[in-house]
Amino acid sequence: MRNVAIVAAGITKFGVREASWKDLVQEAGKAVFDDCPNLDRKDIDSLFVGAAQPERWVYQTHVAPLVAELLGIDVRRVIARTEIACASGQAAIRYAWLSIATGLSDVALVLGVEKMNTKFMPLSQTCMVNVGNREFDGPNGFTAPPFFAMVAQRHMHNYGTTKEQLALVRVKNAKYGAMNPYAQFQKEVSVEKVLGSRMISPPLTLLDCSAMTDGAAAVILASEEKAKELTDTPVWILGGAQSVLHSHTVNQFGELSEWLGLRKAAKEFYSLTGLSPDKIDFAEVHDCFTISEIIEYEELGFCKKGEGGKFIEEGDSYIGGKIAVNPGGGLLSNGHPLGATGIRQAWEVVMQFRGEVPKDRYVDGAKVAMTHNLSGMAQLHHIMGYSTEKPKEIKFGR
Amino acid sequence: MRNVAIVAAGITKFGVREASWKDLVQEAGKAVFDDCPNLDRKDIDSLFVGAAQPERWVYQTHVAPLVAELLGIDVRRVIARTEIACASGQAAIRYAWLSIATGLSDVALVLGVEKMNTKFMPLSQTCMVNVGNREFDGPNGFTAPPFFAMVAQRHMHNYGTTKEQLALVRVKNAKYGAMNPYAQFQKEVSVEKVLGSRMISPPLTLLDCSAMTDGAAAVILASEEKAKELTDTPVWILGGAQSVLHSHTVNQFGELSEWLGLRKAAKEFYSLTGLSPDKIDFAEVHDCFTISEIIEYEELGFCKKGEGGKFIEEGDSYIGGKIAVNPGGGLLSNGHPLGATGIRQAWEVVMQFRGEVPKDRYVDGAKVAMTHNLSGMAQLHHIMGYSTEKPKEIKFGR
Amino acid sequence: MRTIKLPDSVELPTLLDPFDQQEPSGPDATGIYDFYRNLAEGDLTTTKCKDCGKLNFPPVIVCPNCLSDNLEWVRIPEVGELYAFSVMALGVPAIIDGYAPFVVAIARFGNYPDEGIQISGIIFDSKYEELKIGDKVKWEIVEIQGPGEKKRYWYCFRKI
Amino acid sequence: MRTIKLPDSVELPTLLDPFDQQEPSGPDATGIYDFYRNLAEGDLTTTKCKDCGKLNFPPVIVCPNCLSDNLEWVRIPEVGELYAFSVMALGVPAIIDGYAPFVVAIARFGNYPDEGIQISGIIFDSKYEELKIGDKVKWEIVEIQGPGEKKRYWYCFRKI
Ligand SMILES: [Zn+2]
Ligand SMILES: [Zn+2]
Repeated sequence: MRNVAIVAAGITKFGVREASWKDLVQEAGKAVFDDCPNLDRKDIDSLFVGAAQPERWVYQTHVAPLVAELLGIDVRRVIARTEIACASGQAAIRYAWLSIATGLSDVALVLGVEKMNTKFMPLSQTCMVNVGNREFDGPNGFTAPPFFAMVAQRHMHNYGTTKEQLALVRVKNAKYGAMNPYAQFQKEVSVEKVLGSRMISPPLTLLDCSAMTDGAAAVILASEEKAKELTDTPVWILGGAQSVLHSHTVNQFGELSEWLGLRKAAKEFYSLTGLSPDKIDFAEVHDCFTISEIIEYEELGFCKKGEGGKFIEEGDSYIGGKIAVNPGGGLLSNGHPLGATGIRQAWEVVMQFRGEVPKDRYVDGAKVAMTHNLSGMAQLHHIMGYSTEKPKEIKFGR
Repeated sequence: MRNVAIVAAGITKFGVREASWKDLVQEAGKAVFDDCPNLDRKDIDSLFVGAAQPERWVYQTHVAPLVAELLGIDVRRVIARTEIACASGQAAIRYAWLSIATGLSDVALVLGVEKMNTKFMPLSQTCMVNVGNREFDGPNGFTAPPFFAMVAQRHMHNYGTTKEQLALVRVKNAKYGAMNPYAQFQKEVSVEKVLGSRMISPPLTLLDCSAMTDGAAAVILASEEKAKELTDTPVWILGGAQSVLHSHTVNQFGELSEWLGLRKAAKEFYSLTGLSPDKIDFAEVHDCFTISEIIEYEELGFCKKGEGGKFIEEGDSYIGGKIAVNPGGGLLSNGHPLGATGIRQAWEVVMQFRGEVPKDRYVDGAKVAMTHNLSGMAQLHHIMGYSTEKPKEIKFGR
Repeated sequence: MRTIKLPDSVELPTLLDPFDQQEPSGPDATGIYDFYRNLAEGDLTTTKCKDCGKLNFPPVIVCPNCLSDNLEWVRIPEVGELYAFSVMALGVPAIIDGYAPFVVAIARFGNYPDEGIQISGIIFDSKYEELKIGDKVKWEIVEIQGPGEKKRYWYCFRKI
Repeated sequence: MRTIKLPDSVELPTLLDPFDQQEPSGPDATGIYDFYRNLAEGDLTTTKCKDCGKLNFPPVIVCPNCLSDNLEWVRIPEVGELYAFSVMALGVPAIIDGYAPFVVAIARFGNYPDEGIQISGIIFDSKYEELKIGDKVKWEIVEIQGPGEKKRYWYCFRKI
């Protein structure tokens, strides 16, 4: 199997953008190609698009060839769009990795994009009802905010986690986001500000939640041979695991504060890559809500189960703490354009490894990173690993 | 790289079904598991779903975990839904193949499904406008029937192809479809019947067109080691190529009668697999319209360019002719539930190789097959190859 | 019985309507139509596998545990326990947006997970502040009026 | 000028409206708003790359040929040639379904492909039987009225 590296990364400003879906694609495409001056676009043989719901948000499907046309790419090996809701971007990277690892593709563009803001926000928000089971949980208004609010309620109930601890996650991520010029929100906030912001779904306030965001991000992946021609700073893919807990509907969730799917995904990830939390310099994790990051500390093994609140309280997830979590500002600061988020995380890894981020959010000397996405109501968890050093051998299976 | 085989296949009846999207998933799931009695469902580690537009047709997204829940599958490696419009099913098979080839997955379920019929057919048909560029070609009513009608017009203009020749494609596929109990249309038709049926988009009549169809199909893929445990009649994947002609919008199509993307895809496919048309026992190709199959004869190299009409006229694409094309009845007889079609073709390959089809549509002793899908307005072409014999080595790249 | 009135002016419901079409036959038919028929008759029910005994929710046509299609309809116990709850204010399907904000909850009925289920539901008649984990709730039927003369049925929770 | 009237009763247009929102600013803004502004002023235009000279259609904000964003708006020649045509009867976007059946065509303007474009368009004023490949056609502007007071613009073809 061939080693695969990210050789270039590009991103648009995230936010409520005065830009169409196509504008975002073109911006991210230009950014990633500008990041890869040695590349002849003719060498791109494959295109992997991450997109969640263009069918509803922008009334467009069959989006992969549209991206190809907009960016002048002449695909001759693999092309498709990947959807797994909030993790669509990471899943697209995974497929590009597999395709290059086998030799089917040599150089691939992976582009994630979502346009979620329109003048009709109630309608755009309606489009989130169908991420869960729209026939059974949809009519009950079961979208992410009330669901993650219940997760928070159960975690507080079972482990004594406090609203202040939740707020501290936002405080940390806002601090780093304030140094990220591409983030939707670039302002530091205090615990008081988080607690005092508008109540969305109690106990979660507005600042406990990530936003509806427009944005796109892109990376170029290449085989080892091609990577050498294209960059001096390849970011090697270490592989990844992925897990679903046999759940889509509320009935299958069991106890909301236990994310057994993530626990299993982490175990598979560590087993396949030989990594453990102490060998990881930083993690970009899916903080769609503050409570998510707290549970992720626990299930990813950064701390004991139930001690996620304490972990942030003691500053252990800051840069310089036990493990730097979301030095890019996370979804809370960047916003969460579904198809782009997983690729934005990969972009952050590339920038960190190159040292091309502001000093105060730079994880000095970072060489190993993990990225995590959940999708939907945490029904699924997805993890990947990256390193500055080329892995000797990648373990794909048992 | 590991060899990969299809070890089981299952299908629902295709048609205007009195069944919901979820019903179709459960039917196809039960069928494929019933076809694989040696399988412990716990061994399925990955799930690949092919689906084009559940967001619009059934108001549901994040469909992969829903399929997992409905079928009691506990994914621990790879899961996502693949969309590339009409070729979503084949693209899902491709990803499963890559994942098993690398060793990331061992046993994978690939399920394709589409529910296109509702009581509000104008609305369901509206959902096809966004397969092309909905902003520029959509407002001009540019869906498949008028587009393929123009393709036919140009082919007739350039090569003298006749309406009767188009009709003969339907006659052949209806003959085989009449022997396929899962097909939407199971009735033989005459040339006169085709020519006299309701005009849809001239020169194409109703019987020149495939239908809006509900249906699902599923296959189980396994590594060589696992395949041996699960079946005595594995269907080996020979690999495939895929090509896009830098086109999404009408402006990039060039001359409509030349499908350069398919010509290139075929060249890549033959080069990667070492096959040529004379080594292929039968082909399941994407006859979304009669004209499509005629152009496919040409671009796949079954006959010279421009002689596709003659090819069917002389019976060369019948079983017993130069190459059997669509012995399963094609999309014209089976109907075309977008996400399921590519997997229905794989199901047909399995049934043919096992000899589990009626005698008069059986390609006696078939050992090698190719499947082809186009997507959208023929913007993309996708090909895969299958064999009863395990390939010594699969060429993934150059 | 609580009533939700959908606007008549939405002419094209399937793209916007969060409720299933709930038809026994035709292209919108659902294999679990009995669930809706039972709702119309006042019962919240689900399927139980006669082969392996597994209780499923949502109801299914094939048992995900053993793949049997030998299923029976069973009534969900009327009284359950509030497991978790919050408030839904944003992102409500646009055509029922006028009913927000409301309490969204998860309640457990029967002996979850082995012989019971955990389901979501709206609580219209209590405020968030009036509820606590462990409260007894019962399900009750909701009539969905419209579009036009159409009548459909759903359920919600009420604190008792 | 031909007029298409959209129904006012569709309250939620973005899911059903095949026409772009065509806004110069705000969350529905499009980087190619000048295309729509030019339509409103009577001109069918597209972008041409000032760096590599490539003419694109649809218009873009980044040249797919050389990635330059140094683009200019150019007018599409008013008269072109009918390249292919058929009839659209089924699958018309539901809110303009009342206008079907109509002729759908592809016409070439300028010297395609190097210095011209090939675009789709509706022909309202000729029947299928009255047309043949090679006919001269011109583009003309269409006003899209509604929903509400909203006015937008599009184009169609006419045989000359
Ligand atoms: Zn059972
Ligand atoms: Zn240029």
